Amino acid sequence: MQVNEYKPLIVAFCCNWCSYAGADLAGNNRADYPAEVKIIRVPCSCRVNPTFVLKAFQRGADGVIICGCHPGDCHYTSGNYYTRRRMAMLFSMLDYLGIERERTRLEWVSAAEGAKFAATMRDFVQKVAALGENKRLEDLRCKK
Amino acid sequence: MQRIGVFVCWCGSNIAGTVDVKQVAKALESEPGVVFSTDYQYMCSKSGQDMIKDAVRDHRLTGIVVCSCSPRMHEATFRKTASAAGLNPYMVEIANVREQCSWVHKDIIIGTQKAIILGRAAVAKVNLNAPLTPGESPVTKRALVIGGGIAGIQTALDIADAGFEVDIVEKKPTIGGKMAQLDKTFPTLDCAACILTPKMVDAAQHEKIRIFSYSEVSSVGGFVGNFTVSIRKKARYVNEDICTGCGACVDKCPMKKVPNEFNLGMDNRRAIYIPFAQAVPKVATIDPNACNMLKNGKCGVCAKVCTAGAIDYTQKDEYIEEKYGAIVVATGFDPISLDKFDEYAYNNSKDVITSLEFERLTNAAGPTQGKLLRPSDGKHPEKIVFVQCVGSRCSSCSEKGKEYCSKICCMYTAKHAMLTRDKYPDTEVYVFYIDVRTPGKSFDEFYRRAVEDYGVKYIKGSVGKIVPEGEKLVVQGSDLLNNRQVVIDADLVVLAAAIEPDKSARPLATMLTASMDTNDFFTEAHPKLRPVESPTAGVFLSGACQGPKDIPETVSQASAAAAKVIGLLSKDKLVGNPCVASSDELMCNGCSSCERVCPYGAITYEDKEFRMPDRTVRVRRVAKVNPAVCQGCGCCTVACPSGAMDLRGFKNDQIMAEVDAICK
Amino acid sequence: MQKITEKHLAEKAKDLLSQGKVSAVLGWRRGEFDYDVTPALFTDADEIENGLVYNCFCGANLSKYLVSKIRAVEGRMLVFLKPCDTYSINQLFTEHRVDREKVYIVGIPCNGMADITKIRNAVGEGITGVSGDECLRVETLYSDEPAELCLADVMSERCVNCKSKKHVAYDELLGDEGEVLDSHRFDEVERIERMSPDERFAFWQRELSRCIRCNACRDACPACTCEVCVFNNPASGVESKAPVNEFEEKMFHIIRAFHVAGRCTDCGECSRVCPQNIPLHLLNRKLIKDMNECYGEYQAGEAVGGVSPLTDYTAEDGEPGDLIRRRDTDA
Amino acid sequence: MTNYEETLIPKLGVITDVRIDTPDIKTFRVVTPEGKKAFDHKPGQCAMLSVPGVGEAMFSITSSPTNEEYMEFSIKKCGCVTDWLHSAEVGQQITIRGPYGKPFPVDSEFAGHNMLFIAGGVGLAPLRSVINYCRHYRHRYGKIDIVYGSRSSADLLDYKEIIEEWTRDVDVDVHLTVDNAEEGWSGHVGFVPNYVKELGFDTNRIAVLCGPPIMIKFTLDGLCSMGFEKQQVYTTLELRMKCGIGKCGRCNVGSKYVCKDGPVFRADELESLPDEY
Amino acid sequence: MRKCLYKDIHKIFARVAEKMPLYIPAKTGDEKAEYKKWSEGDELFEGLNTVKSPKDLFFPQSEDLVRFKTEGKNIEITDVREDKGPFAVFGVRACDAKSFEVLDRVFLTEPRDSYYASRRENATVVTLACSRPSETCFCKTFGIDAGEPGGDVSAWIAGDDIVFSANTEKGSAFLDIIGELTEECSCDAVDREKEKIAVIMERLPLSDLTTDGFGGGKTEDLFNRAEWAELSEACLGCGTCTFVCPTCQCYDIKDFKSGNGVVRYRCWDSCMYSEFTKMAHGNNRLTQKERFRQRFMHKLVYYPENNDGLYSCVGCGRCLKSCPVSMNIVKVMKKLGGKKND
Repeated sequence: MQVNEYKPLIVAFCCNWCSYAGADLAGNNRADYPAEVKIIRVPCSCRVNPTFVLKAFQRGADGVIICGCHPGDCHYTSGNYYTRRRMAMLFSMLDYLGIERERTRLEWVSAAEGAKFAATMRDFVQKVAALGENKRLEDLRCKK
Repeated sequence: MQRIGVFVCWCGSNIAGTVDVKQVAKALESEPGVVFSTDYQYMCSKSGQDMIKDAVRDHRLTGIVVCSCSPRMHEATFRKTASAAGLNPYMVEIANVREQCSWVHKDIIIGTQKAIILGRAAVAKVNLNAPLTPGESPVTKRALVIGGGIAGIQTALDIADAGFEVDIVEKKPTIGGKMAQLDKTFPTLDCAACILTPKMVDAAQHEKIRIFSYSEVSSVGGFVGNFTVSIRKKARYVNEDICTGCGACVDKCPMKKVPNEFNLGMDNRRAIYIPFAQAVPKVATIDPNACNMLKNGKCGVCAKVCTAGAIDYTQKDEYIEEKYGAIVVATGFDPISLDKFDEYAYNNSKDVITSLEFERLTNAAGPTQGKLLRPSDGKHPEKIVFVQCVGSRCSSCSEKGKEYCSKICCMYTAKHAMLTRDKYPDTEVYVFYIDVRTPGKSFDEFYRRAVEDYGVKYIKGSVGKIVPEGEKLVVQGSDLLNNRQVVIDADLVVLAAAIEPDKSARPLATMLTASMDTNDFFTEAHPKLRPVESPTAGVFLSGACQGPKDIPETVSQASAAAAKVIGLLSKDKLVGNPCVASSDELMCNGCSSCERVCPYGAITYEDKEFRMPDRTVRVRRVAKVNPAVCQGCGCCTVACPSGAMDLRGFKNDQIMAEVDAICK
Repeated sequence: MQKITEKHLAEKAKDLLSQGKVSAVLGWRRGEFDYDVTPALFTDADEIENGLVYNCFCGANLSKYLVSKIRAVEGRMLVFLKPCDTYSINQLFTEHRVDREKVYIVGIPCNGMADITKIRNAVGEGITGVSGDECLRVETLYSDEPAELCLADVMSERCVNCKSKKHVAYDELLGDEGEVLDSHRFDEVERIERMSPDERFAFWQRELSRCIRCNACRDACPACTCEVCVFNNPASGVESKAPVNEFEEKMFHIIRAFHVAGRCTDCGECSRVCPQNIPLHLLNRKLIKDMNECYGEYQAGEAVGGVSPLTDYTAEDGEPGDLIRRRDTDA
Repeated sequence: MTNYEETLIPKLGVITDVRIDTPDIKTFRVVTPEGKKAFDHKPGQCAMLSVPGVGEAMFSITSSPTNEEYMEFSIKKCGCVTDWLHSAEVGQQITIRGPYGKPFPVDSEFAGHNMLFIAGGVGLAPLRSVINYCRHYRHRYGKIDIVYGSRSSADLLDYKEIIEEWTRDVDVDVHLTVDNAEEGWSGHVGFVPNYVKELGFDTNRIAVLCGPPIMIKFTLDGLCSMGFEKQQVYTTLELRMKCGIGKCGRCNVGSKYVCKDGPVFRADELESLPDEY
Repeated sequence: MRKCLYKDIHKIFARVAEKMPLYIPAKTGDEKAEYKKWSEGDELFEGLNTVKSPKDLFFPQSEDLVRFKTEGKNIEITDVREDKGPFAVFGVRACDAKSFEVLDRVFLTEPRDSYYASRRENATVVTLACSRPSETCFCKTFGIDAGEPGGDVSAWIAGDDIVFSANTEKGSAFLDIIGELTEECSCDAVDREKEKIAVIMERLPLSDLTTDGFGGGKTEDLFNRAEWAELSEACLGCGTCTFVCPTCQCYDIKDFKSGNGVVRYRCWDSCMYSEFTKMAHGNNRLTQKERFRQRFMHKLVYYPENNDGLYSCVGCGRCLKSCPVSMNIVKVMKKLGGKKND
């Protein structure tokens, strides 16, 4: 990576059972991923309200990623299926409003996929960094 | 406003190595609500915990933030600490600065910065935490064991011996599972039937055990301590209570050409059958796909010969609903299908068999009464080639097999080879192997005996192709140690097929809301510390459904699962998870969105009277959450348009406060 | 086909009132000018005779009023509903917001509603009279001759792309049963989808920056019947009163679109009432279109008990990325 | 423009003392960071206290203007700002602006008269300022009677000051009451309006009422039946206020703005307002 | 008086904009208009008036009042006021010009609102007479003459010309700025235009609307009238009327936590909103009827009572055009006006 590359702020919502555990496993395996990623633990990806995503952007996040159990593996049976529909609609709506689609992502990461977690985060950070600062969904009051 | 204490753990050098813990503690000191902040080498140690307790007392703390390892590791520990200090345990939040910070970031400046942010988020959350009190629910003191193999039997026996009622649900007409099909067991070579069948009988006769054979679980509701399970007793067209297992019907059944699944199709059974002599329950079962009477109403011989009058062609599937406090999954394994392995000619030649088929061929109760005869022509094979790792340890890109090691193949192949040489010393026996894995008590000695005492020829290398040529099977392989190609004209080839979870496991997992790994093995709650529990409370794992296992391992895990179940059932009340959804009825529209998405049916509605500020009374439909049923996923909170539904412990404002703190 | 006029409505209303079948009538009241019609509750025949009006300015969807007004009325309330309004009422029944038993729905035909802004644009200020139905005669202060306008030319956008002339809920119908139409209501959404992200951003920036946060869209929306709106609730974290900046403008409209997603019947009230003519329905339609494409056709309010795609799922649903990518390949 | 004073921009205040008065009322002492009083005020006036990020709220200044050192606010816990203040500790900075509202006419209408103060619960807070003012300039007023009641003795505000100072004053009669009988309470038991009637004051005095709306209503009725004219009775109103200067429109009732024209109203003034308070 | 060709108006704009920011009613999409800072290419709206009134220029929909930073127990207060300097607004109609007086009486009475005051002092208001009032206009009811629009500079479009006349010192300074683009002229054309306007004013459908029955002291007559129920029954409780109204000035003060501090800002509020008067313990206006009544009572009774009979309505007609359910002050005045309490 280049030295002067933009350091984006990434908020990652991870479900407690799979993705948060996956992130833990990434740690256990000492897998390297950018420190720009800050994880918020939620019981299930379906706990993530579209409002949280918007709030994160308002507060200055440059990218928001939501991670949950693979479809079919939800600890609560079906939560991630709802997440998938909700986020599909939200992301599409943001895209419709002309907000860069690379700033939002939904990924399925199981508790066993520490490597995938790290790789996903590396990729996401890189893509968001390439976009630079979030200008289209920012609240100037929250800028320093 | 809270009075928050922040405790930054060094975790030895695990955290302190890449995070400046002093700086983190210092930085968090000025966060809103924080009145105390410190660091320590091992917060989870007794002295670390004492430090927290002292601080709670000295600084009148109302909330605690521990910057340490993953909450999945020590959240419970610190909640207990808080509890011991007189704080509500849910006033504790963990900032994961080890797994998600110090272990993944190398630079101390970056790591420290991130640790501060994570700590800040935890502080922001604790500021909005409210004391939570878990609800209590009674425990139904009865367990369900799904699967009647050795794992299920052992678990059931242990639970029953502790004095709790146990039901075993077995989909086959008899319990016994795979072990019942085996001949001898490694490494002691005692006969499988001799050690298994007494246990089967024990189970059948145990006053606390009920066996639902030829039955399947059709639905599971409820939650730990209070499961409601619907069991489908498949129609066997024989009244179990009356049938004496005399076998007269079997003898007279004219439908003789039904492949016998117990012998893996190597011989035939009748349309009415008892799987094997020691079957439990020893009652006949009519195969509806084979029986003429059931298919087209012509025959009825069995009914005529049954003196007990047990035959009932009108029998229907029966659904039984039972309540359980705990459920043990013991669904076991199956060898994989070898359809995709054309190179081994399994589907082209009858003399290419699987190891399980080999077990039946050498079993005295098998199709050949224990004589080792070629399935194709019934001749004694003179040259036998065993091929290991068929479908095991495949590369991840291979679509045919499994990535994992099936664990038991090395040992049973050694057993087969040894037994063959023992019984038929003139038979040449070759084993193709990648590695021979023998980590078990007396395992390696066993393998060496096969090589050294019995002259089994082990060839390190894989088999590229097996070509049937006339009566022979030309096995083309490589000998890696001697670096040459080998061609063996074999009479019989035995494939050590990989094992995989039983096909019924996946739908069952869905019913149980228990998670599975990518190979459909059930996931344990913790790979090391909670290996016999599923992450779903009240669901336990026994045997090969969790991963490949041999018999001794299976039995020990079965007993371990039983111990966990006994522990659970011996409680009178269960303390629930207080992090459940709750609806603010003043804001609830009663629109039913939440109810629709709740996977547990935890939400119901009631008409409630509201006294309006203008003194009128208005009746409105509002949602109510059953906290004992709610598992706390939070799906309803997003479905709710008005925001009336919120999730305790993960409230909207808490999550948003975390977002704010992270983005600050 | 019999032409249904306000006389028929008045007759029906008086009839049902006198029979005691209903105790109040929800309709539209004549205003100061021909075009400023106000929703109103009538309880006696004289009021109906003098006040009840039905013309091409009766755009207001009366179903929302039932949520609050019905409480004040003993017995059943008659409500006149145009075809698109019946979808809204069905959705309210589905969500238990209105008790079916307390409503007596009289379905009335609709030829499309006129948009006074379009008329004003055509004839200028000073409109003193508008009459006619298919062809409108518009009298103004500044012209001696009344202007003649074709209703089709000044019809509100939602009516130009009318999705249905069919009443999906009624106790009684005045006039004939209509049909669901093959509308082009998604054309505009598609046009925006085809724009580049920069163009889309500029488009919405231009539109939404005019928002004055008067909340008319919310308060007129028949799907927005929350006991406490999140924007009024300090605990929701999104409470706000003013379009303080570009972010707040977007936030409000995105969240609102989401809250009604799967519940919005596309009645178009939001755009009708917007004093700034922001095409808010294009946000809702986008969601409807996406849901239709991804999860199968669904029309909220088509029947009582319909299941919103967002409270449903299948294991085979596509991933969010697929949806956006697919549109790129389409475009 | 910055050379204008702007009342909406608050001053800094520091909480220098927190006194727990009752289970849900605390009294806060506030000074500027320099240790002075933030501004001068008159009895009955209010100040806007705020906690940035939490909100701003109007409170009556309970200390007397005669106190030159600090201001005090007795605050009942109800709502965001008050919840926050109740958890605040000594040394906490807050913001303060004021004084707002019309004070009690202590130097005009009240001067030379006998005074009857009637308070219920936290309603003593606004009256404390004027009571202490009257006590300070004792010679300017006639006889002073104070009727004060609360749910229980634990809910009596400023109990220590009442007992140790007010009751010891010559020519000040304090009549305390609690709603329900309780152990250890030897004083009067009963509701304030009834107690006022029982005490049977003559009408040669000015009455000042403060308390919950229901108490005010019944006490006012009681006073009228005792022969008091509405012009003799003063009370204070509590409404939602934001700006404190009669501009934001929130506390507008009739042609009055409670924050600017009130919160002190004479009963006859109140009567002329539409019934919306 | 000075004039120039109306078609050259953009030259005037360009000239003024060189000296100070200039706001004009500019066309937005959909034939609507809003006050906008003029820049090259922006065209003057040819229609009557903007959706939102120009009060925005003095009392913006939202503005920051003060900022705070907190650390530990300490608070830092930052005054964020800044003097943006003089500006001009062109094209203000007579009604809106009058509305400034209504607002002034609120914001400039002690304690004066420095945010508003500064903008008022900095502004040069150039009004424009209404050649073609709308059917919704009723400024005459409140004694406003659309032909005599007031402000610092009055302007008329007379024939092909636009004619300017300064009313104040600031106005004269404005005319100096555009001096060389204009020429001195007599008031004949303007007088003719005024006559024309006067004729039209008489013909307006609402020209007979009166304030009889309203004004200070009428609270008792009007407050408990039964008609309020019917008048308010369709009211959705949105804030459209309030936000388009040139004289509505209710506001809310809110704190926004930005993550790196607190911004205290004020924004328009509406007495039509259910939570406007909501307190921790209740609400003194529980129903929409009460809120609806408050708005009109304030405009027609309470405000004039406190302000020498000046009504807080200028008859601009915006609420007539914008209300989603066509409920408005005219309907209220017609229903309740001139009648006694029964």
